[in-house]
Amino acid sequence: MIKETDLNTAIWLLFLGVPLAAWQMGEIYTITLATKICVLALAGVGLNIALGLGGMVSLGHAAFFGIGGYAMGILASHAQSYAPIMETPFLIEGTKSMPVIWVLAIIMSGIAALAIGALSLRTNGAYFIMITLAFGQMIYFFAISWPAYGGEDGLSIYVRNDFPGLNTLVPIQFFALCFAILTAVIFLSSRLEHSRFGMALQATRQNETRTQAVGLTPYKIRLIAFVISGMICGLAGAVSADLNRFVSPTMLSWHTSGEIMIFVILGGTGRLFAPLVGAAIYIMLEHFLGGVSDYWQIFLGLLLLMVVLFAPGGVIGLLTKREAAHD
Amino acid sequence: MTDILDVRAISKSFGALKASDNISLSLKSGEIHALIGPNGAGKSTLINQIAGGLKPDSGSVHFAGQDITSLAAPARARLGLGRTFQISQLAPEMTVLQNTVFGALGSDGRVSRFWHPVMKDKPLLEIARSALERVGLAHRSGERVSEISHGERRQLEVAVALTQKPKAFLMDEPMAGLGHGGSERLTGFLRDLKQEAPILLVEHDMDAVFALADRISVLVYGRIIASGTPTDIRSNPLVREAYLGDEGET
Amino acid sequence: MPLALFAEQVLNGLQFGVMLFLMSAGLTLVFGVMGLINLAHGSLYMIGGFICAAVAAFTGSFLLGLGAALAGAAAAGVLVETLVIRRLYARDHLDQVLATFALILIFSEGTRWVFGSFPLFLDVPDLLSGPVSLPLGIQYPAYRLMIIVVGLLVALGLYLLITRTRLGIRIRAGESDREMIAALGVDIAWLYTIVFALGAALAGLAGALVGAIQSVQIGMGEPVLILAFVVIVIGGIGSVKGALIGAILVGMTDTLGRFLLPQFFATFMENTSATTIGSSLASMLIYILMAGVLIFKPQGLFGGAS
Amino acid sequence: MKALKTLMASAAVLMATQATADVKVGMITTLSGGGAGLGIDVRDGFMLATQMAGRDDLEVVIEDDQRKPDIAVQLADKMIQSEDVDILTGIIWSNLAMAVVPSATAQGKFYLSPNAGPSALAGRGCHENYFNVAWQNDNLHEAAGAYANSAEYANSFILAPNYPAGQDALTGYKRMYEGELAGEIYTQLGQTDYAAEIAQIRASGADSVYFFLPGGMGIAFLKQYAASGVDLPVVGPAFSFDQGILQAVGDAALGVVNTSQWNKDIDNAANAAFVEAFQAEYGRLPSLYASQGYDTANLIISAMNVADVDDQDAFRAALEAADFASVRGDFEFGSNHHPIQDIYVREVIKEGDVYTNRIIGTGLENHADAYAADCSLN
Repeated sequence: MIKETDLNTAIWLLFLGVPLAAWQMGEIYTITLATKICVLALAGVGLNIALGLGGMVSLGHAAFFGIGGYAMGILASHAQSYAPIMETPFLIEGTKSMPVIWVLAIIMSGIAALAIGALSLRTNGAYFIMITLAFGQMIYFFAISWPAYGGEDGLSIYVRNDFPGLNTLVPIQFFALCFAILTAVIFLSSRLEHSRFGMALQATRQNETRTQAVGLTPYKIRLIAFVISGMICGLAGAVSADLNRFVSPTMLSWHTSGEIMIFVILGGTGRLFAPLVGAAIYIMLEHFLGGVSDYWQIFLGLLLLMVVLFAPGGVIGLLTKREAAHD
Repeated sequence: MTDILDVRAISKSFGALKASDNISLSLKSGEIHALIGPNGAGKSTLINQIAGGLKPDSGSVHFAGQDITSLAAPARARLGLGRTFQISQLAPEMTVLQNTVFGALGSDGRVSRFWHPVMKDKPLLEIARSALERVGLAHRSGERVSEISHGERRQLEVAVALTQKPKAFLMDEPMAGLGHGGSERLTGFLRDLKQEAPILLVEHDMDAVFALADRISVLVYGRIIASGTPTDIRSNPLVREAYLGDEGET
Repeated sequence: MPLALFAEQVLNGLQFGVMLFLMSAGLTLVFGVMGLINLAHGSLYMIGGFICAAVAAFTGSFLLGLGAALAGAAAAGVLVETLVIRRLYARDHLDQVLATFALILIFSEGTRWVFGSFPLFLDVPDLLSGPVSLPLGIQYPAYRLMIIVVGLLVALGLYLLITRTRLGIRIRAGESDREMIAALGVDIAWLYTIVFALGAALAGLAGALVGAIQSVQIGMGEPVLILAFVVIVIGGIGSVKGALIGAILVGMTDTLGRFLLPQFFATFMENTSATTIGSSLASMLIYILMAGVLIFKPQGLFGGAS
Repeated sequence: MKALKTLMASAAVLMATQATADVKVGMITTLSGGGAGLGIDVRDGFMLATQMAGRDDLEVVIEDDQRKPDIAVQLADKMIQSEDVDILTGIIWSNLAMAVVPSATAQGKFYLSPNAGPSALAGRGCHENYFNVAWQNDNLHEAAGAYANSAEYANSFILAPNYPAGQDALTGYKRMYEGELAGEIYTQLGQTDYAAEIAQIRASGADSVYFFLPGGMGIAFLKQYAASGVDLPVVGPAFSFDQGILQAVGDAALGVVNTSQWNKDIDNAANAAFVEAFQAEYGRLPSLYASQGYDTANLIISAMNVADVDDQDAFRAALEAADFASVRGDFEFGSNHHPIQDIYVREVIKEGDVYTNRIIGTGLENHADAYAADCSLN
């Protein structure tokens, strides 16, 4: 059977190669699709830390994804209209600089994850799933009804934000940027997985009593992981908003949470490259099945059901035949 | 000899059931103090209150000169209360070595390190390897916990507890399911270990208890009915009475 | 504020709560007995609405429609349970969430395929159309009163079922110890199917009852599903009593919040912004209630001790 | 359906061979999920017009946006980047239009809106390549406000969901309405129980009710209102009384007054042909949305008759002329490329077993939207 590390390398090369080939052939839309996959995979990598390593089944990660998106939307819209976000007690101006936006998106989603996590992690199991779902919906309804930033209409940013040295409106350049971020974050999450913290997180998933007995507090470990996970989703949200040049409450809806979770599970929960593989399969299915039938979501549903029932290790699990990291 | 662990008059009720009824208990350095009693006597409840899983309704628990009654389990572990469980509590997907390293990591406490691989951390590895050597499990380092035998898991639990360099051990039926040879080996090991840190031992294996214990306390219906040396306990009429119906089982 | 208006709003809150209870009872029962978290519960609600509308349109009888909705949702429940759900009991919550999410996709688009993309017609029966007069001069729709009565009867029925019948004894045994009742020779697979079908029938009943005053359309189950989650988190997962109390609490909070918050803001703000801000906050109110409950009782009001 | 598949297939063939002077239209609309009925109507109306015109130099590529803004944006990217369409159309919802239109027009494509008309795109955000064939969002609400004046309502109770289109709706009503407000309520988007609101209406002492609650929300409100025993006159925009929805509301809607720029009984040859052909092709009565899709296609065809789409200025001028037989009768574009048209007042009636509308008057004549002055196009 294929070794997982070899498979990962192959996947990585494929994701670099296809858009480059498409660029050569002038297939611009293929690059856009690949960029979308990268961005959604990034959110999946974030969720995978909570879900795969930490065993926290969160149905509320769309909240962090959306908050990242809105961080971008709000900063960029103020920069476009030259109206400061606030003047008292101190002046905050909007910005069109991606790095600055990313930092703020990460901070804002991290704060939200801290608040939601601190409450939700007091519970576990099914309670946790439902509570994260409910908090996500709370933020969703708030975003729809709060008129300041477009409500349900969302916010349009007519031009992509700036990144030093790049023309982000050129699809292949923006793809390269997203791919670089994804690669960096996957690398970071691999370091995290094997670090002291990663060991504590995985041990906590496997046996909470053991964690307590060695003198560590599971709640704190989970909360830190939840915040890191939320921050990555926030970054993904900001980049995704830039890809679409648009943010809206849809980013916050529980269907988005479900989809991010599907990416992770389709690929194989807890595996490093699962989100990338899962997102790629999902987006391609959406792309091709949509042309076959108006009722294509039935087939998507059936396929998902098959994966859950018969291939619990996801696609990477099928290919490597290593037993699921999570059971 | 000083008291490392001092349980002072704790009580705990679940509804009408008095699981712990005004229990006082101490553990001095260098000793093995065995806690015995028939099933349902309230041993698990008592252990849980000492380890931090349950809070007593009244009374207090002191450890290494500090009142730990309101501390949670992890904080008690950090103070040096090492623990093994009645049913093995290990991370099943991690290897034997990883579980031991995790123990060392816990007592080291510096968990918020996100970058360096923990399995290349020399000090932690050293602590872990020497603990595995001591329990005789070094040759199984690379196995996943889900693959090793029941007896090996019991050894591993002791090894993990060792990495924490505890001031006292709390051992809940370490002999259970070990078989005759295994029990004997562990008996010898614990006899040496008590010099390092005293052991509060809950055990059903009466041979081991009477061979090992310096003191024995007998718990029946949530009360300590007798406490003393093995010889005292053997001849105590109350103990004989309490155990009469249960002899076969113990 | 006139007392009659306030009393009518309390009645509305009660009615909304009772409707939420019908949804939550099945969800919480299925969780309590089988440990299954079922996102597709909202789809069963939708199926109830659609079957009732279709049968009522065909036969001209709302009552027949209601009966068909109950039977149809229960049948859908049995079908789904035997084909899919029973493979999930031994799985973790993650697999359950994903599989039942997939079921939502299949049910929603499948229903659209069968019934088309437009909402269906379903109206209250003539007998119950129009208002009745209550004390304090309240005019209250007869049909809504009927929903309150039906909901409370279902609550009573469930209470009797669980405390007084053999099935109830088995359900309670199933909640506490699965191996035990299997060892006692109870056919556990059959028990699970019955409990799931019961939950499905309750959801279908709710969908049909509510469909008559709201709208029978694709996706009608999802907002209710999320509210039902809030209800059972507040009440304590697995507790039917908790579901009843949680449902009424959520129903009251939501209705009175929507009613009172904008008025409260209007006392010190300009009218239009008071109504927008008031209703923005009102839409978050039940989640704030939930967070409040969790701070003090992480297992819900009637959940088991941790 | 069959015609559609053929067209899509021919589109695929043509894409492979490249380089024709044909007009290629990308339609992004909602074909699955909760709001699919509207998108299907727009598509069917549009395709009916192309079929009736028998043009084989008009290709249409159709994609389903699932009512998700991000999907709509992706599809627009795809249409522009890989399908190389000349014209985009089809979007139903304002929030999706806000996501797609600005960037599509900025990339030099025409966008013809068959339904959504957010105020931002009518005023400061207007664009020379953006045309709205339906209405500016406020229009029908303004007509309702005008109708309220003529019906001598002096104390209206108004309600809408708490989201931008809802806020615009009530603003539009208040812009024309001259009486007092007995109450103003914003409900939650997607809310389906209106008992609390109806109780407030009853207690408010209002003499009339105006509501904007699209889709299932409106169905639920009307049924609950009818059962509540409150018998104040109700006025709404056409969206809650459309052909697709009306059958689900039933008797509760009978006699309710609503405002619309189109109805199937508007007396002109184009409309008669449209209503007949639509029923023959699809076996159901056409809706407002179908009429808008139909007009959109005919507008494109009229422009194709006089200009080459590659000559953008000429094609734009041809669109501005709006020289086509609208099913609404008179139709012209204002300076901001939004319609100047009559908005009618309709009443819900029952024809045999089918609920439908008939026109009982005109709410606003030759009405233009309120934002044209903010638009820099002239």
